Amino acid sequence: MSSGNKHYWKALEEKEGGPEFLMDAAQDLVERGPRQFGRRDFLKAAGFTVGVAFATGCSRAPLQKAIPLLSQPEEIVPGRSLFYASTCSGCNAGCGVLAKVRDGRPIKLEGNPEHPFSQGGLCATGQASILGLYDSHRLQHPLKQGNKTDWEVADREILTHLASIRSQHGAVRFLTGTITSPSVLAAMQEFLKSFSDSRHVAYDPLSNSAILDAYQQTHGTRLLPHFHFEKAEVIASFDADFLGTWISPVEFTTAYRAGRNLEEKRVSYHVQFEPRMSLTGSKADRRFAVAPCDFGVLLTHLTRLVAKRAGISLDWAEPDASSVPRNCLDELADRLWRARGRSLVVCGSQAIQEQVLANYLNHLLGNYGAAIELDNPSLQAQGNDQDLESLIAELQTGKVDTLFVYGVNPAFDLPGDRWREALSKVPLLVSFSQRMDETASLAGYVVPEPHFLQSWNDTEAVSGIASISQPTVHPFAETRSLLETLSVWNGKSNSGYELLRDFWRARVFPRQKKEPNFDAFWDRSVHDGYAEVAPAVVKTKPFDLRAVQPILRSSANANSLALVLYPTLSMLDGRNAYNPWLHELPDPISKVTWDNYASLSPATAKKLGVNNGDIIRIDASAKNLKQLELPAYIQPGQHDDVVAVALGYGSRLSSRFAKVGPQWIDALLSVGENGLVGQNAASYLELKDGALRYASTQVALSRTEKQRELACTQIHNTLNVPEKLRPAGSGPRSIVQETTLAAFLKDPHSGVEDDEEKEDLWPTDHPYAGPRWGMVIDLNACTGCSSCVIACQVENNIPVVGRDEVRRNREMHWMRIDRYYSESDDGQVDVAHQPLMCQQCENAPCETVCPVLATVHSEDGLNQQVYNRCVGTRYCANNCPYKGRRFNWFNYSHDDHLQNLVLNPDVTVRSRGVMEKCTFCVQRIQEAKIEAKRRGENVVDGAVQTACQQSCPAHAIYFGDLNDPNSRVSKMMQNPRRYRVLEELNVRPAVGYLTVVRNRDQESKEEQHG
Amino acid sequence: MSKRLFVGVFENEQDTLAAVRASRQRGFKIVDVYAPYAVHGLEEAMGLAPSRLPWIVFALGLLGAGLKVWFEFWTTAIDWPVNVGGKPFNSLPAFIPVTFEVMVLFAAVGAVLSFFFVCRLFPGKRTLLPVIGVTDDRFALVLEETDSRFEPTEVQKMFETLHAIHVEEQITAEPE
Amino acid sequence: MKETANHSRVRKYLGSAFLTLVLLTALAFSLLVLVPKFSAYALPGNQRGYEPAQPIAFSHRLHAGELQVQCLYCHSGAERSRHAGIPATNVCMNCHRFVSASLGAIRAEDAAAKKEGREPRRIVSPEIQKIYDALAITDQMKPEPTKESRPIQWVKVHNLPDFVYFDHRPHVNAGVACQKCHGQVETMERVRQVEDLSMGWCVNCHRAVDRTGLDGKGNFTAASAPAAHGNTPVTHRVYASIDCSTCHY
Amino acid sequence: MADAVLTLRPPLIDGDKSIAQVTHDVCAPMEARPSGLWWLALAASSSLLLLGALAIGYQIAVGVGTWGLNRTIGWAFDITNFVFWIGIGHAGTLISAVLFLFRQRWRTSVNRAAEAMTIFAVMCAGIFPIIHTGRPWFAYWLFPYPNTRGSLWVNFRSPLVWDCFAISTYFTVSAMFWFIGLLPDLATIRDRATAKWRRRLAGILSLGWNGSYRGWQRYEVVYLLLAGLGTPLVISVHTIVSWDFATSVLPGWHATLFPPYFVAGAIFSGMSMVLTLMIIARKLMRLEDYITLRHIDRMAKLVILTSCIVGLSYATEFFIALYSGSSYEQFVFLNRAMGPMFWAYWTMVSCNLLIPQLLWFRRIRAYVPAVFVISIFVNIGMWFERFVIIVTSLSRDFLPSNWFHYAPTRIEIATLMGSFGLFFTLFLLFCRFVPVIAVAEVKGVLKYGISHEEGDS
Repeated sequence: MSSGNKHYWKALEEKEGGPEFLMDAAQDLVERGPRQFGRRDFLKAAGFTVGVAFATGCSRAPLQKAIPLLSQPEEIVPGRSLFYASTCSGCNAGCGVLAKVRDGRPIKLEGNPEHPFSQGGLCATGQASILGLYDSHRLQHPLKQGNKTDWEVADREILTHLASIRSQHGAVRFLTGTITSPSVLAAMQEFLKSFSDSRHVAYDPLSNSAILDAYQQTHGTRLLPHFHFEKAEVIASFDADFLGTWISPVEFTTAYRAGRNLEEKRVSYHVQFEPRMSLTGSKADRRFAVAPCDFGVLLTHLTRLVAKRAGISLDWAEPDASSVPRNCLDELADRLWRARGRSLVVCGSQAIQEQVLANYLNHLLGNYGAAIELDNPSLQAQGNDQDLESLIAELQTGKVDTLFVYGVNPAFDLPGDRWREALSKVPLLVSFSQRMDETASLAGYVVPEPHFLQSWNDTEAVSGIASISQPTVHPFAETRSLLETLSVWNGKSNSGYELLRDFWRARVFPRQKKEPNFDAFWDRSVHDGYAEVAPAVVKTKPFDLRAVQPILRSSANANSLALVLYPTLSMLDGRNAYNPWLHELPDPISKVTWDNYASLSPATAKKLGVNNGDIIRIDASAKNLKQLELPAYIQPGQHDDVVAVALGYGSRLSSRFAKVGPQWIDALLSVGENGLVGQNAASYLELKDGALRYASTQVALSRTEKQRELACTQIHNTLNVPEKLRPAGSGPRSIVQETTLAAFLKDPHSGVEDDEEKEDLWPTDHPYAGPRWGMVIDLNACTGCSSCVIACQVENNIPVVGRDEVRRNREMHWMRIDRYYSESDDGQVDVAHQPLMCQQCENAPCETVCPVLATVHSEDGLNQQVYNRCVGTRYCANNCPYKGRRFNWFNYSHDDHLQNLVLNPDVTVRSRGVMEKCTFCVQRIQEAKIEAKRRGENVVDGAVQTACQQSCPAHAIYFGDLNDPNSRVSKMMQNPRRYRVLEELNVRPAVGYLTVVRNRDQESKEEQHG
Repeated sequence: MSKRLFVGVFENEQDTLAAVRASRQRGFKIVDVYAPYAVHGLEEAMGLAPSRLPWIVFALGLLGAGLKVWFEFWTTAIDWPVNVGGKPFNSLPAFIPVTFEVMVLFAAVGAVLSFFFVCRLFPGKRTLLPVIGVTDDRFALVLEETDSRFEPTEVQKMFETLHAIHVEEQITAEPE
Repeated sequence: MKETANHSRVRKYLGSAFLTLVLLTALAFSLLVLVPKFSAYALPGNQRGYEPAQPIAFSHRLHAGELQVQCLYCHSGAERSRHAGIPATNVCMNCHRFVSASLGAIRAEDAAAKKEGREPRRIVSPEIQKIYDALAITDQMKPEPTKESRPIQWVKVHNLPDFVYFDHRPHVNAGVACQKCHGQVETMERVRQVEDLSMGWCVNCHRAVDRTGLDGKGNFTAASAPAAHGNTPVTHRVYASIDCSTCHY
Repeated sequence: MADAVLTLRPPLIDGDKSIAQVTHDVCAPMEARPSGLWWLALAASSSLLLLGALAIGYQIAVGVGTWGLNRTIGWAFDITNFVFWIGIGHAGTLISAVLFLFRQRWRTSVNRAAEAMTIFAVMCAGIFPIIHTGRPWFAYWLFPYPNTRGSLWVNFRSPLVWDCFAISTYFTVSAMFWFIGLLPDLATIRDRATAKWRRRLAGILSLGWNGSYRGWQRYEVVYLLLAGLGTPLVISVHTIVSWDFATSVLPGWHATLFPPYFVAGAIFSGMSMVLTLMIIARKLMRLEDYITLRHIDRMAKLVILTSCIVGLSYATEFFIALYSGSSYEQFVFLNRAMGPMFWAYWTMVSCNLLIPQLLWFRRIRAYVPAVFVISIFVNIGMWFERFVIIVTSLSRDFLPSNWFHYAPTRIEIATLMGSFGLFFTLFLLFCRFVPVIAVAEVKGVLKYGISHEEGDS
């Protein structure tokens, strides 16, 4: 995927035969998907028996058509993939992507390695957003009162309505999520200007409004700073899940990993305070479970300690004791102070006072201008919850005449009933939603947007980095981008392409000096996908100490638990509820799929007497909210006074998944009693003192007699075998090998079990003389973010099997991430993430037992799996020590023809009854080999990137030729931290792992595991 | 050409054995003895040569084993050598089980077929019984008139003294 | 008694001779009929000899044979892509913008026109007319608003199973002649599948290449022999792997 | 029992039968109309068979997913049943071949039925390797045959290929052995048959056997040869079956002990199945004089013997695990005994090791109902032995993240029942249309036991 392959369309409009393109593609796919599928059904396959052989011997195969384009664009060669730079719209982070387009249809998104902050990484949501393009439930045309209409009608009627409002000076409100597109913002401003009473209200369902408000108080400007985790040597995070879902996870993961580079011996120290076990907490060097109500006091304590070291005396009264031991806080304060100017305090709280304290800490530590930048702030979250408060007031009084809703779903992601009733008061509600979500179903008009890969758009996620989204395929249906719609309503309708170009000529081009002429600038920007321009000037006042107020009392109240509502990295605020891949993606910590649940600490669960899967009733009758009944999940490392429930579930978009997966006599539905996947907990959100609160509700728990087995991909949680079954004198299994930084610095080899090559019984017949592919995975870098899992799923056409099949332990992911807990004597729960796929063993046990030679070794060291030869004895899987193989228990459905367009034509869609597994993306290896042959060169290091490696934001995966001593992977194989899983079996895996190194002083005690 | 046969029918194996021994002393030509089960000692009494079946079977067994071990070696090491689990192309030890099975198969099938062949047993063959009941509870000793020394009355007497329950004389026109 | 025996023997002899004769002729005849019949039979999936009718009676004999148009002129994908590709209609127009009928037909029209003393009409052969229809243009190469353009639906001749990945690039670039797999297309009026495209056919050719090189003359350099992977990287050699993952993934 | 040589020993066949009587007694049930009981049994077993057929049909049409398997546990009921039935089969060959070589004349009363049992059991066993594959319609790929793929052969290193050859050879040889033994009796039937169709049929099948002694002489030789070939064969077959597991890397499977352990287990289960069937048969068909208490007694003794061998193997497994020093190995066995599937393990131990010990008591051996019940227990226990070996080892192997549990589905259970249906249906038909006792051989031993030192040693 060299950048030489990247092309751009001057304009989609110039490209002839676009539609034929898609037709062609569709044809090809319709043939590929279903025809394979057909061949797989039993009757036809039975035709292979000898008897029928002669009957069919002389008959011809079904007629196949080959339909060329009428007129073929220069750069298009059927069968070759092109990469178009664009910008991801999976969330507001605005990461750069390359859309892989094959025969006219995008089939995969990959991170753009040249993008300034995402740097080639792409998260699970981003990877999976390609499926949204081929979502057959996406709206195909405008709706009026829920009925099909066309754009002329919709525009005419809306415009006449707006005209009347203008004349009556009615109130128009534009309710959106954070909009990072300058062109859209400009168009919207222009549109709103034409009304006497109009306002743009932006909110984020996963709100960070408190941070901006805090900066309003401390620095006089409402902004979201740009955090640089790579510059921080000490990171103190107060419930900020910055590796998982907070603001810009990919960017932060990349930076965080850069800050913990063992090869360069620079390793940041990361302390996490949080009520539940988050992805970020799982990577922390020191982690404290803190009840949400204690954060204020905790911050106050820390502030006092740091201030003391700064020689500042604060005349604050003595606050309550914090739940975190004093000496730990002292130690942290010391570390922070020692690393002042090179440290970072982040806070995910929605209490403005707490955010102010965090700012004060950073101020005391002199982190501004270092790890925190204010002058090119982040624009990734601009929501303002105060506006939201005033808006709902207006709505309830019926003051608003017209409400436009874009990019958010208030009827779902805000306290539902209240908002639904408020929205129903609006005379004209217009939604731009792509799908029939809760709000769209209330709207008078739905004027759907196309998928972001189908329209021109731009993004300025971080001030100074303007990036472009270019369409990679025609809209399949009558959809129209917001930019175009607004231009129509502003009375000068134009194509999105022209609009964007004009805007950039006028507003972006002037902000840079490099390119003298606009066309060159435009071409380069479209080619690269982004342009670095001068950031908009922001004026910040010096830190305002008056804003800082201590929080002395923790709002704890006995005999009730705090309900913590959190986003999962698959569902986020519910925007991904349409996406089966993300529903089936195991949660990185709990490994649960297809559900949200009430997670409890082991102690609390014990007290309630509930086990995993027992349904518990969450009761907040104090706030007269309706009860919530969810299955319990026991989560080590969670605070005892906390019950945590994921947001984003129970969306009506998930009703379609009732019958996903194979249907047979014992199959269960993938949805709950409500006909949806999970339940919506948003009604427990609180809009209080100007901020959406996620953890302020106190609830009572009671257990019901009901049960719901959770579809969990991993039921055993530690490397320790159960106590009573543990053989005398055996420790934890050395699957994940780890050590402490102290030990590592003494001896880089520490923690690695001895791994000399074992003797072979026979001289080997197999010299791997050409390239020999191998992989190294840095467990210390891996955060378990699971983007590799989805990347692998997209690349390799891995089917979705549905909740029931996952419950039966039959998920198909070739790449899984094993998660193991271990508890140190001070009660600290450690987590290790271990990505595991087929290990491509040199002495592969699976190969010896296959009777039909369906899995054998290639001369470049791959453990090949030949689907069409496999008869499905499953002997290989039984004999695989890593259980890296997956079996097609059924025909997994591929009957959604639109969705089939996402299938990768380079990978066979496997039939029922055959074994499948990871082969290091052999299709990419072959492509690279063939291309190299064509150019008469060798395959250079890095020319082959596996899908998992490509997407990894932490760059934890190295892949390449082990026979080339200079390749990165063979260098990594020499790394003293390298070990192999189950070395003692002498199956000789081609995958190496690098030990986990925790930034701690005390020597690692292996016995602590468990 | 026709033959003159004397059939002595007995009730139990002891009498049959005695009769056989007597007839051989007297030098009568014993055509065959018919019995409902394999009477022990008859072999010696009739002085039959031991069967040569074992040798045939042995040869076939060797053949089967040889063919199979060659086939396995040829397919896995010569015709299409494949790297299976890092094992050498010629994994001789792994070839032994199948070789053994095929050896047994060849030997066993060979034994049965050659048995049918030498005994001229085949479906639909017309059964020739000297007397009714030799497949139930009768034993029949069949003598053939060879030369003038052969004295029918003497045969008759001998049979009676050895308590044959019934003696009969048969002329057959079966071709030699 | 005796002569009846003789008689019967004679009759038997005759009868048997007659019978033998009958049987022999019958056998010969049936062989004559059956052998070609059975050899015509193929295992399922074997489409050797498939020769479908095409929407346009395009003659490879004329274009590739007489007119010597190179294969890659139309099937340019073969060098650059997995698929050789069916040329886009505008490729046909490179010539047929000017050539609208056979030379003979045009000459005849000219002669007729001269005789009648009028401007020769433009002659468009019905087959070439189909190209213009596909592009919705007139024989004067002007767009024809009344018609709508629609691509030509050729019938695919060489179909591989879905689980096999064949890539033209390495073959064409290694110098494998198109004819090696597609037969003497330049002599075919209508394209026919001449090889059975079975796995054995592929594998055995790959084996041959590894043994004796592409031209089969055994002049295989040591460097390209599979034995010597080490000093020459896989990607360099004319080396046809018979790994499963060469075609199956 | 060396002393037995001198003592006057009881006859092998009770009731001092005449040769003609033997013929009559054995053929009577075939010539009489079948009893209502027989019809009842047939109805029951064939309906089981139908159920199984439906289950298998559904599974083949929909997918192996209709079984309770998962990505951790790839084999469960399917291979358990396979090994179980193969094991059952072994007693037949043992009785007819091994005991023949050891000159155990008492075998003559039971070998016919035992051999039939072998053949039917192998049929039942043969079903499972085929239907357990994901694509049964391609199961024939396991045999090496020239093909258009280049030719692509099979992997002769895979125990599954060994299985193919072992099972098919075993079936062929047992079938031939059975037919050879049947040959003289078919002739007998032919010659005493009154019904025309029976005479015709028996006539074709008996290949014109006429009891000529020249025939008998070669017959004896062939029988001996087949016995001689069958004995190593029967051992090789279950050895190979055990290699399915022993050649793997999985703790709990990867054990050199397996071949003897499995062979003993096979004989154990087979013997008890023979007991089960014989006890039913002698009652149903009034053959008490032929299948005497002494026969039951001897088979019971064999059951104790094999039970002890199997018990020893259980112990050895634990010792080896302990001795190996591999914590994975040790864990697997602790997990068997005390893990989530402990119940299966202890069912196995009590059925295979504890309960059979009762047979040490002569009184119990002499009390037919007790022997019958014990034999049933052993059958259950031996099924569980295979289940324990296969499922518990798979369910918790190297990586704890893969650990999972297993529960069978209705389809699997129906399939198991179906295989029993097939077995008993075939056996009932056999009782009806074929002499259950080797007439010719019994006639041969009628006189034995009166005062001969031949007989069992």
